[in-house]
Amino acid sequence: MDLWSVSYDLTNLLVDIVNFFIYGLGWLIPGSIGEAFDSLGDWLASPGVMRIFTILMEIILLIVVALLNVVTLIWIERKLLARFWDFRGPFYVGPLGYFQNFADGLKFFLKQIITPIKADKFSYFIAPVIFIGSSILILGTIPIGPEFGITDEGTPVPGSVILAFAIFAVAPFSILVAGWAENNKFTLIGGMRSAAQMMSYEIPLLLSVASVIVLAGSFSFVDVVEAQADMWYAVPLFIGFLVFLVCIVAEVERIPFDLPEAEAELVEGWTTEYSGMRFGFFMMTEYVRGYAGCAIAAALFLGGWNGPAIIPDEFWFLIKAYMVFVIFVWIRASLPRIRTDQILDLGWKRLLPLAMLNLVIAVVLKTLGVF
Amino acid sequence: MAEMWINMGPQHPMTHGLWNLRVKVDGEVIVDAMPEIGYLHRGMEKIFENKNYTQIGPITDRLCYGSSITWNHLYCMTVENLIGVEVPERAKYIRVMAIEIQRIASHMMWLAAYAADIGLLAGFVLAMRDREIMVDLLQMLSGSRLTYNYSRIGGVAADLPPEFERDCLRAIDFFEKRIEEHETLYRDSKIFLMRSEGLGILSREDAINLGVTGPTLRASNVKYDVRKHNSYEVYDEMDFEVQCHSDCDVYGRYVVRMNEMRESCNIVRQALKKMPKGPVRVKTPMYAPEGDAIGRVEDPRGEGIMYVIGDGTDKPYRLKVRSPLFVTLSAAKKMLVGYKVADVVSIMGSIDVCMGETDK
Amino acid sequence: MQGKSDLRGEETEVTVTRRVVAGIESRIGRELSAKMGGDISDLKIGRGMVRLRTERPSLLKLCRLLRDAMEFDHLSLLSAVDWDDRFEVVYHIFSYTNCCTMEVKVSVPKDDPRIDSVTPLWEGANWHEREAYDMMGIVFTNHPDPRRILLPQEYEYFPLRKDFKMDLE
Amino acid sequence: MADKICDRPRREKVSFTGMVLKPMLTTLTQFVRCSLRGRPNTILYPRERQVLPPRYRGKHLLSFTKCIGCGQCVDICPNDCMWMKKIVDPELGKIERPGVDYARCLFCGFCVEICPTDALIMTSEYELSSYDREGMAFEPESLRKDDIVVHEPKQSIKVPAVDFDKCTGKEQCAKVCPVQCIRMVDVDKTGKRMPVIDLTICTQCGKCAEVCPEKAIEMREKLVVMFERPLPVLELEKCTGCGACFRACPSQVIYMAEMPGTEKTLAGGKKGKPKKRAVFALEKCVGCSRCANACRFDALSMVPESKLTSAGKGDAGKKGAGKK
Repeated sequence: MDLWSVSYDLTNLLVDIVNFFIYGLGWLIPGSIGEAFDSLGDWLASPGVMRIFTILMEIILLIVVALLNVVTLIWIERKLLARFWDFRGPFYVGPLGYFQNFADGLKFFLKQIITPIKADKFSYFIAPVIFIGSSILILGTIPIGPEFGITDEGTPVPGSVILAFAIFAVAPFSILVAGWAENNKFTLIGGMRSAAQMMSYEIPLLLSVASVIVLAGSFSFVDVVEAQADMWYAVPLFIGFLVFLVCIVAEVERIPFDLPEAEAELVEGWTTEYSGMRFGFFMMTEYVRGYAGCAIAAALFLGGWNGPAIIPDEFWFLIKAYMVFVIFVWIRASLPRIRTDQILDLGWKRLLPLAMLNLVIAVVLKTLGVF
Repeated sequence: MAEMWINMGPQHPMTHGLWNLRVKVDGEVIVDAMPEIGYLHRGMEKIFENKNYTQIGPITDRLCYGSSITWNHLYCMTVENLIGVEVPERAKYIRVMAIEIQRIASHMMWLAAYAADIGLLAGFVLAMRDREIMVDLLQMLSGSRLTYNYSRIGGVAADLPPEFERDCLRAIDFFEKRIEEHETLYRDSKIFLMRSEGLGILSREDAINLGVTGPTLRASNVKYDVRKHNSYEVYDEMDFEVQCHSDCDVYGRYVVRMNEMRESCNIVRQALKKMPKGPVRVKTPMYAPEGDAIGRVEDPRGEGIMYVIGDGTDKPYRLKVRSPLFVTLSAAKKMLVGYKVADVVSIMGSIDVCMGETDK
Repeated sequence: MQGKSDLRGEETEVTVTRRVVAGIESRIGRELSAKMGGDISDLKIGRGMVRLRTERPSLLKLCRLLRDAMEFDHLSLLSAVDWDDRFEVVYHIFSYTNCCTMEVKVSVPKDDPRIDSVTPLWEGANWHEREAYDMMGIVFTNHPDPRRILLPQEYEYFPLRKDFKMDLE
Repeated sequence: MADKICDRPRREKVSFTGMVLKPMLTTLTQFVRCSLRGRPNTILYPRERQVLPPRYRGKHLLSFTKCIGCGQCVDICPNDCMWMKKIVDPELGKIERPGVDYARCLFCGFCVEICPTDALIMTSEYELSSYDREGMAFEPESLRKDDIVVHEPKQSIKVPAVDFDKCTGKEQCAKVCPVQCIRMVDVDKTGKRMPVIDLTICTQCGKCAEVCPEKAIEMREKLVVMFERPLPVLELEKCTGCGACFRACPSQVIYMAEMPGTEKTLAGGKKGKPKKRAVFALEKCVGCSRCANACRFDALSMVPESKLTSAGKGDAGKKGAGKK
């Protein structure tokens, strides 16, 4: 049972239900209008349209599953942080406090949304849309299992790795826009920092990804994962894996690289003036990006869904992604935040050479024919 | 980017209270700084002039919520100097012990606040947790968790509760182990060193001239501690070392405070060991004589002084409070200029800001 | 001591503050009366303190002498007192070298509440003087930043003066 | 900022990753410890409660039977959060008892410390919130608990207390007192010599109580309050003998003694009642200054104990005390 057939069946069911009414109307209404209804129903059921709807349905299913994972990740982070810091974490809402995140989301919905008078209204409104939209779009590109990804009649999306990182790179733009539009010095500094940080960490990140692609010889997640059936890329490309982890932490703005929103100095940085659910979406989007980063790390370096067939492939993938996330939480639980110039230093002077070295290793390995 | 003024405060997580640090930045580099205070001004000195000597006691607790026993004790000591009362020996030891426990709690609170400033949330939570050990001791001793109101003019409110000595020693031993654990989060963390070394340098001459006191002064290479060099109560019978550091930077202040906590543990142990039996309080007259007196103590944040003038009635004619941070904050510009905006939190966090005593 | 926090392990050269000198207070007192002569009065010595009283014109001269020649390097407290007929500014100056406190009292008449600022000598006096102005209305001439510090800039009263009554319900 | 660079050599560089692992190890040990012990540090507040020490200063409890209504707790309160309420109680009659306004209370514990009868204690109850300010003001009835348990009772001494209604001036007590803390003093114009007991000398031996033929002296328990309180001093010239102070006194310190020789001759040639004056058994006094407040003729003034000691003892002391 793969995602394509499930979504095809679902879409088929939906189209049947809709067509039942449309044909009914066509039967009830005589004349040319009724015929128009009939032809509408025929159009809906035609293979081309069905294909598009099926792909949409796939995206919706994939994103729903991914968002459920995101919520679970937030819960895991809260529980783990609590244990790292010797307290309990969410406790009251639901079993072991699992539904605490939903309660918090509900609270965000109830809060007033305030727009600062001097804010640039259009950019203020559009920045979160770009940020959230682009981040959720990443989720659609990552397949969770061999058959649980977006496919076109069983053919996976070509170049999904490139697509995922292209979308990843949209965020600095929206953050800069948000920081500028809020018309506040703190947000402006936060936006600037964020843009500088993300841009400088894109390069080592993409270089380390490039080494994986060199070894796998494909831009598709499915192919990359299939290529790791024998050995995870984290083993030969260990340096690249470390660089990738550090860069992903910086990309998703988590401690110790969360200085764009350093709450102690910049009062949550570029999100300062956003309130209510807009802020809530920002917060959630951070975790969406966190999940995306972990999932990509699992797919590119940790062998994706390859594993003993005790449990389904999808679970192997999720377990690996969660383990990466646990490392993120652990880092967050024990390290302070570093400074802007230091983070740029680190990115340009340490990580970039390491990423280059890693690329060289990958090329050498590929040339020697090991992979 | 052009130069611009940034208001860090009054509502800013860095301030730990209510004050406004205006910094002028050129890009991310600070070129000027101007601290502005007064948001928490409660007119303490005017209130003191309108209450009698007994009633002032609990109000002095509110001078600094972080180390209320110290201020309460300073007030009592000053008034005792004024009316010339000799405190019973046991009360002196109990006071020294309570002050040192309070010093540990206060430094722990500083550690927590500072860790939160630099984004080390583990440090915040764990330091607050271990501060509880000391707060529980003080609660056992005085019956309150924050504003203890334990010193009285002429002694302390009550003798040690039963089994306090055992619990206290146990807690101190436990706490010393915990300090080591805390140190690994800071001393052994490269990122913490990146955030603290070479920042907020206040040279020895500047520190003395600006009137900075306490751990900040000692981290600026001046080995001066009121407890040692201008001893009060029974500190001259205690064996402890004045902690200082020659780095003059944020890291030096961190080292001084951590080592002071260890010294405080030693002092508590010694005080418990040497404590004689006897009464803990003497009856003191309601009316103070004419004249003036000063009391000088080592607050966890610096040198606390009270200057009291009595006019023969039961109310002080004038009670002036010298709060250490009031002066230390005025040195903010010297410490900040030349560093980055991101360092403001680290530098200002390192002087342990408490607005209660600053604004009075 | 074990587990010392300083990893560096180098012996740092730290200046030790105290040079215990017996009878330092009386020596300072003698020296002062020799150098200042009639400018100081009410010289009292005791409890590690030297107390004296001086007049407005000779304040700066005395302070300069204290700081430069006698190593009184820390102005620890500056308080203003409102007496019936006069204001009084009390300086507590401390010496890190010999651990001795100097208490200097200066009277300021009520109709002309001005006094020289000592901020050029001890920068630590800056905020103390601003507070004294804020609370008592004593004007410190040559002060670098003579604004109110705790109260709003446009506030009209000087609340610690005795004629400012507290409204006790 | 060249002048800000410390000339000490910096510590040698340590690699980034090497210095990151140690704090991570610390948090990991914390994680393992917390998970294995299974009991994190937090208290789940509404379900679990902190164990508070017996000294905890929370809500007050007031014993109506022990309280004498002297109002010293109201006097000493630094924040004016207490007041005396006049109550008519079915058992105790007309009484005054203090109430506490917890919206203002500092929880400093002075009221408990000054209470001369241990009638007021502080419990470890701390959930005092209410929906409005009025709900925070606790009337004395809501603080009432007559059988309170005092955790740390104040130190008490047995003092000889004179009952002037019974005393006939036989001077046995003064003779038997081993430390001569009892002096017989002429009470002006009453024709009576009354014993004045100096508590600073008294050793609480109780011989005076044994020897007294009228049983006018009894050993009463007096709690030691460490706050100094003022004592009343009478100016006889201003006293009219109205008895307002006698009625105001919560501690039976004041007795109205008749002064022979001051009878007014009534119209019918009969002698009227003699004038009365107040006499004070100061050893029972708690220093609440209710008498001074009740006196409408400014005859009573409150003088602090320390000043009184230097001037002599009591009103009788003023007029040639110690001559015997």
